[in-house]
Amino acid sequence: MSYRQLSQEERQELGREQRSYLWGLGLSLLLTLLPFGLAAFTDMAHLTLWWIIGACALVQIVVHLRFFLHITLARNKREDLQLILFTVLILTLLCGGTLWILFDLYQRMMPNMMP
Amino acid sequence: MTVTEILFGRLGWDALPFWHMLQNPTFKSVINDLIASGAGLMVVLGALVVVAGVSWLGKWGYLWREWLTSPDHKRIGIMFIVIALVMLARAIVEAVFMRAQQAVGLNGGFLTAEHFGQLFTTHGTIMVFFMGMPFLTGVINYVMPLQIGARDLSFPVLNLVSLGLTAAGAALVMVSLVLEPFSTGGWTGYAPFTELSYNPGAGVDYWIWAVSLSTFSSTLSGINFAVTIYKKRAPGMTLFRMPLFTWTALCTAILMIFGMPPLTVATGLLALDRYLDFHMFTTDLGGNMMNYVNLFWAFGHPEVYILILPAFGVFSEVFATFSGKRLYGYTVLVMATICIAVLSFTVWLHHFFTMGQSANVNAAFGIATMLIGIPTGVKVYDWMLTMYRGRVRMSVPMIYAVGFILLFVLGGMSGVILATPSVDYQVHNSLFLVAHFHNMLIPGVLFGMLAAVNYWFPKAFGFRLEERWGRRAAWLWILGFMLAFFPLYVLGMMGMPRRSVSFTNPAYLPWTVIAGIGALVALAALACLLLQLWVSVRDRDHNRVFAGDPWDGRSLEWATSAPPPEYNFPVIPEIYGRDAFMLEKDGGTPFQAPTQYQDIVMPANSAMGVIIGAAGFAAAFALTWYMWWLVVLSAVVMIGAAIARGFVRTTHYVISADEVRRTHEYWLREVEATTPIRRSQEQSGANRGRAVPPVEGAVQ
Amino acid sequence: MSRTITRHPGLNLGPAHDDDATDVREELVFGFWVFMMSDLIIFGMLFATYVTMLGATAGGPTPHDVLDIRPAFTETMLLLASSFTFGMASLALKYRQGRRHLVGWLLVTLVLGLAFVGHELHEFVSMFHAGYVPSRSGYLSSFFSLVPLHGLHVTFASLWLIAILFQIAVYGIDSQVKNGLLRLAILWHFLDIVWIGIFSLVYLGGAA
Amino acid sequence: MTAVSQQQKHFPALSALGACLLPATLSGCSSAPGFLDPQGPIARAQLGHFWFVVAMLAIVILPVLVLTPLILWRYRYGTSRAAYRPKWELTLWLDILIWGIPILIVVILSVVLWRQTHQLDPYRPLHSDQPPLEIQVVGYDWKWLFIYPEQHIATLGQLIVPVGRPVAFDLTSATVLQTFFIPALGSQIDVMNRMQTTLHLLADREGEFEGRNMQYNGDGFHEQRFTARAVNAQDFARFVADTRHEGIPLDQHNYRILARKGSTLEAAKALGESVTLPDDPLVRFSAVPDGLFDAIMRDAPLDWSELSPTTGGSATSAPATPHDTGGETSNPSASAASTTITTQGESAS
Ligand code: HEA
Ligand code: HEA
Ligand code: CUA
Ligand SMILES: [Cu+2]
Repeated sequence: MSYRQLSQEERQELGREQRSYLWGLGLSLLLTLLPFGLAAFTDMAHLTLWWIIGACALVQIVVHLRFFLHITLARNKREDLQLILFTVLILTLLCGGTLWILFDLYQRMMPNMMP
Repeated sequence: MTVTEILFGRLGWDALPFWHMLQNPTFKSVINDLIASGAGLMVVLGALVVVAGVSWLGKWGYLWREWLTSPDHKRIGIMFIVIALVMLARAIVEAVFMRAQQAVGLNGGFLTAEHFGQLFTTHGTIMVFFMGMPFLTGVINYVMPLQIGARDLSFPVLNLVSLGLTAAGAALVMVSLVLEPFSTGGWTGYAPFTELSYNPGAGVDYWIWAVSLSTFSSTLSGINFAVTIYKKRAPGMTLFRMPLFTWTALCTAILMIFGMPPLTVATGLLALDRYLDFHMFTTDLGGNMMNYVNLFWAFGHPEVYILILPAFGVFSEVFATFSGKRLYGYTVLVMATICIAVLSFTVWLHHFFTMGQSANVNAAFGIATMLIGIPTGVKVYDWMLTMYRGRVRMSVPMIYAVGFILLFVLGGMSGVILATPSVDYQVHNSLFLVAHFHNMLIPGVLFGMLAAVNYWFPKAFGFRLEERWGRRAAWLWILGFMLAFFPLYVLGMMGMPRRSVSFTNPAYLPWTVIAGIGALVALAALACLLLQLWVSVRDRDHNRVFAGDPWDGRSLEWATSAPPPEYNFPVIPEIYGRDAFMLEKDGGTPFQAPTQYQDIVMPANSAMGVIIGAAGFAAAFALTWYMWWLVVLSAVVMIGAAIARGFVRTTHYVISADEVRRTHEYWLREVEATTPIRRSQEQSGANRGRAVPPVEGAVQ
Repeated sequence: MSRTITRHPGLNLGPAHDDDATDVREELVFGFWVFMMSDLIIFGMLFATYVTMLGATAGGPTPHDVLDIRPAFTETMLLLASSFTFGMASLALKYRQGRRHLVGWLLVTLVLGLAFVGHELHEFVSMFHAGYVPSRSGYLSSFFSLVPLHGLHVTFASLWLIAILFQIAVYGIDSQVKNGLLRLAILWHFLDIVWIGIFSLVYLGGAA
Repeated sequence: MTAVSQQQKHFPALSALGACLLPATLSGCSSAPGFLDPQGPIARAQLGHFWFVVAMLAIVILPVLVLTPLILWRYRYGTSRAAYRPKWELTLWLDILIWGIPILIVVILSVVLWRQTHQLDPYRPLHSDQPPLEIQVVGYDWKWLFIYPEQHIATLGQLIVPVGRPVAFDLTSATVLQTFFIPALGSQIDVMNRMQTTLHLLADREGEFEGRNMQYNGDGFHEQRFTARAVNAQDFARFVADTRHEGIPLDQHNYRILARKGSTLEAAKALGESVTLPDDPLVRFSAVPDGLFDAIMRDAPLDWSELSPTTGGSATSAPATPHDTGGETSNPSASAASTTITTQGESAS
């Protein structure tokens, strides 16, 4: 592959895709800096802080999926979105179940393991 | 550290199976060591015979080119099944030993507790990881691409790697017969019993690495199958036109992809505990053994459905074909399969109801478990309705299928009983549980695989299996199973625990004796199977079915020659509906020559499977015995091979259109020359693999 | 030429690139994505395990003692930047901006990745010096089974990147190199996502 | 009268039915009552639930067992009497039926399951007008230690409980995972090192029942049995008094012997006990230090300096001392159905 002159259309598309990556970078930075700043420099109540951290993390994951991995809702016959949703379902079942089971067990037989 | 210690790690003379007998010759130790040495000797002799045989025949080149490095999914499938059969032979012998021990186990018996522990552990581990998994992987490998009209799997070389990893794991288990001991922790390997402080020997490490190799293999196979089914279907083959076996293969693949990781985590963390002094599951310093149990079953339960779903698929094909009728409720069956697959991730706690969690948790998981009974029941009734208003031919696969239905519902019933926490508190860890799962595994998985072999054997090898010995084997199987395992329900209700080498309650004795007899009957069934195989090979010319359609089949795999050419289909077929081949036959257009032949690009041979398999085996063996240099060496080989693979550019070769045409036209001529037969002649020499058109056939 | 049809996760090269290889590429990348999802379950189970082990300090150091969010923040920035530079490399590949461009971005990515690994290693070493070793407690065991596994992934990804750079040196940017890069990109971005989990749940959540 | 009847009233009729269905089995277990011959309300309710599930499932299983052979015969190849519909693949009302009936049954089973699971939760104390007897159970490789904290005694090999009085077990393991189980009385429960599980049982008949570990834990697993003896209140009081006088002290020296790997019998011999019944060894300990159970749970190896060497002194509060009187020798709470089971079991022996 050698350098190739881009058509007008291609150049536009390149610009669009570059902007998309930049958006991803910017949003990710924002979503990292916000919880980090709150955690490092403020004395926020733990519970609120955890909610914020969790929410930012979730949003940032979606940002990465959207801008870096190009997973979109576009309906052009793609199995990967289904696959992700299915994975999320299984992850929720397995992790949620694990947490439920183990913390229930802790409560009943080894309270000192509750963090 | 001496040089031997560096070279051989902790492997010493005491690993030889007869060492204890020499050190401490008591009556029991002599008997047990003789048995163990006999087994070890069999392994060594077996390996020698194979090596000598191949050398004698001068077939090393053939073996290497046509089998070990062949990326052909059909060859790989057959090799998987061969591994499964070899391992099955060992696991059966172990089962018979266990039953023999318990038949005389009142206050003693002939086996030591240690030996018995190794027996149930290897038996369970082999049956699940090295018999069940390779068998179903092999069958899916062989059949699924044919059913969807594909030339091969999506990743043929990865397929070879899967095969290599499974072979490596199987070899590791076999080597543990020569260099002892194996784990005694059961196939579940519960910590903290398997932690270093309670089990310092090499046994648990053998188990960890053998299981890990198998896990990696299955994960990769699962990915391969799923992608193939998603991306390689013939044009027109929509998801809801796929044969049911392919559907079950897809669900199995998904279960493999998502079900194996928890096991990787469980065994991986256990290994970290044992090798690097972690405290994940230890009893001290904050380790939490309950999480091992949790992780193991988060894999373990999906695993049992990995095992059963392909069998369901096989039975679906068998019921439809041998009833001469469409599958009743195709869509519903598909939905039920998907339901089962998803639900199987919601029930794993039912394996440890007695751990002490609160009633809410137990009840929730108990109810989730019972829910699985609904789609399973629907499948059972759909199979019955498939026979209803059909014309049922009781051929061998059908005998297995009927035996399956009748016995499986009983196992399902005991499953639902176990799913009831308040009752499970009484029968957990008893022989009732052992009866339950053999009741699922033998009539379900094993009968399914046997039916599959009888059903697709002619496709793979070009001749039918002999029918009479097959029937005998099938009936003996059903009888032997009932004799061997129904008594265990009673014993379990009487409180007899599983994994118990002997017992003191004389009331158990009659039942254990009956169960022992049952195991012997099963052994006789095995003998019949071997005879069937022998007679079939002997009379193979009499039973050739080159035309490829001996059972009046419905799906695409019957539309090609038996055995199929390596590219499966000269031209990728166009699909217009469900039961694709039957549609063609209905329309009177099977066996068409295409207007134009094209060059076919096929994957080239690759040694990756052999290399990764060998290095994987070496790494696992070295880890087990602490030979660190070999661990490093094999890791380097594996990484190096992977990198080197990236530099290979000749990954394909081309079969010319001419050659394809020649082969295909020859087959078409042969088909033309074959007299079509009615189903009444199915078992006679007249069956050369061509069926009379359905309309005529229906008239009987 | 209109917008590329997306056939698989990650960047799609689109019809401007050779060849009959598109179907193969779609399969390869999709397969790799499935593999990532399987890997994700491994990480998921380790995350869940980590949470259940928060209380298992056995009288030893607590999460609060162990975790320092400042080095973790640096690592986060390194990884995020590398994700972006890999994205630039992918675009260079897609729009055929020439070998120099592509290799340049890839090298930057590699350096960032290696810096991440180095930084993390340094952090572990200082933890070891402070006596925070996995054998100290169940909690530390679970930490050291989760975080270094991610680091190990990054190490392997870097190795793979080096291998691809050598392939480019030998074969130029041929079809197989492209296939490799598309998959590696997915791995790289995926590891970034896992790191978001680690940074948020382990570091930020634990230090709070 | 013990008011546990709440738990026994479930499905007595089904229990009776079961007893008739399985005479062979029952005769088989005459030598020691088990699940099929329950001796307490928990096990009885569990057996009742068992037969209830079997009966409900029979509704969907029997049709399979009966109709499959019929279909096979009626639609066998070569027959011309029955219809042949090779393209028939769906009938709506049939589908409603094969989904509907199993759903209905699962709903019924689920409701009962939910109730029973809560009712029979092993952590749930039993209602009774007598205070429960507390027993602490420790699992070793391959034996069980039973500590009676209020009485400051302990036994190895035999568990002696007063009949008709609820027993509250606290359980732990000094080694790997095990399961504590007395089938005739009810639920098995896991015991784990550093953790404490709880179990409530009650024996409403006098007798000897087998008890054991159900979870494989090594070479001596099959020997990890004990005898559970339900005795009347006088006998129990006598047992406590005798043990206080005649038992050997559970001190550091004896504890170390006890905790070694080995069966009960081996431990008994090593402790210098003369064992009369090798099948049924019993070691009695007096002077069990307070807090021994907690110490076992807390730290391994045991820190004996923390344990006060009490000699049976009543450091504990008064109401917890053993009830020497007021025990019942009869079987006030046995229901009609369970009597049937016993008679069958006994007549067969
Ligand atoms: C697929 C799984 C599978 C299968 C088929 C079997 C088959 C058998 N099993 Fe096994 N078993 C397990 C899985 C399986 N088992 C597991 C998971 C455990 C638990 C281990 C643990 O506790 O950890 C266990 C444990 C177990 C125990 C220990 C019980 C205990 O804990 O006390 C016993 C005891 O007797 C036993 C017996 C048998 C017997 C007699 C058979 C017989 O049915 C075997 C006879 C089989 C044959 C004779 C095979 C016939 C031949 C063929 C099918 C091949 C021919 C094909 C061609 C030529 C094409 N099994
Ligand atoms: C192929 C293997 C296989 C299959 C298919 C199943 C299927 C089922 N299993 Fe089984 N099971 C095992 C293999 C299998 N199992 C193994 C190996 C173990 C033990 C591992 C070990 O400990 O070593 C085990 C253990 C096991 C336990 C743990 C018990 C314990 O440890 O104490 C439980 C408890 O709930 C259970 C339940 C079930 C249920 C409810 C089903 C259901 O899927 C069954 C569904 C089928 C039916 C119900 C019958 C047909 C349905 C109808 C005719 C319709 C009507 C039905 C209803 C209305 C309910 N199984
Ligand atoms: Cu198990 Cu606590
Ligand atoms: Cu299960």
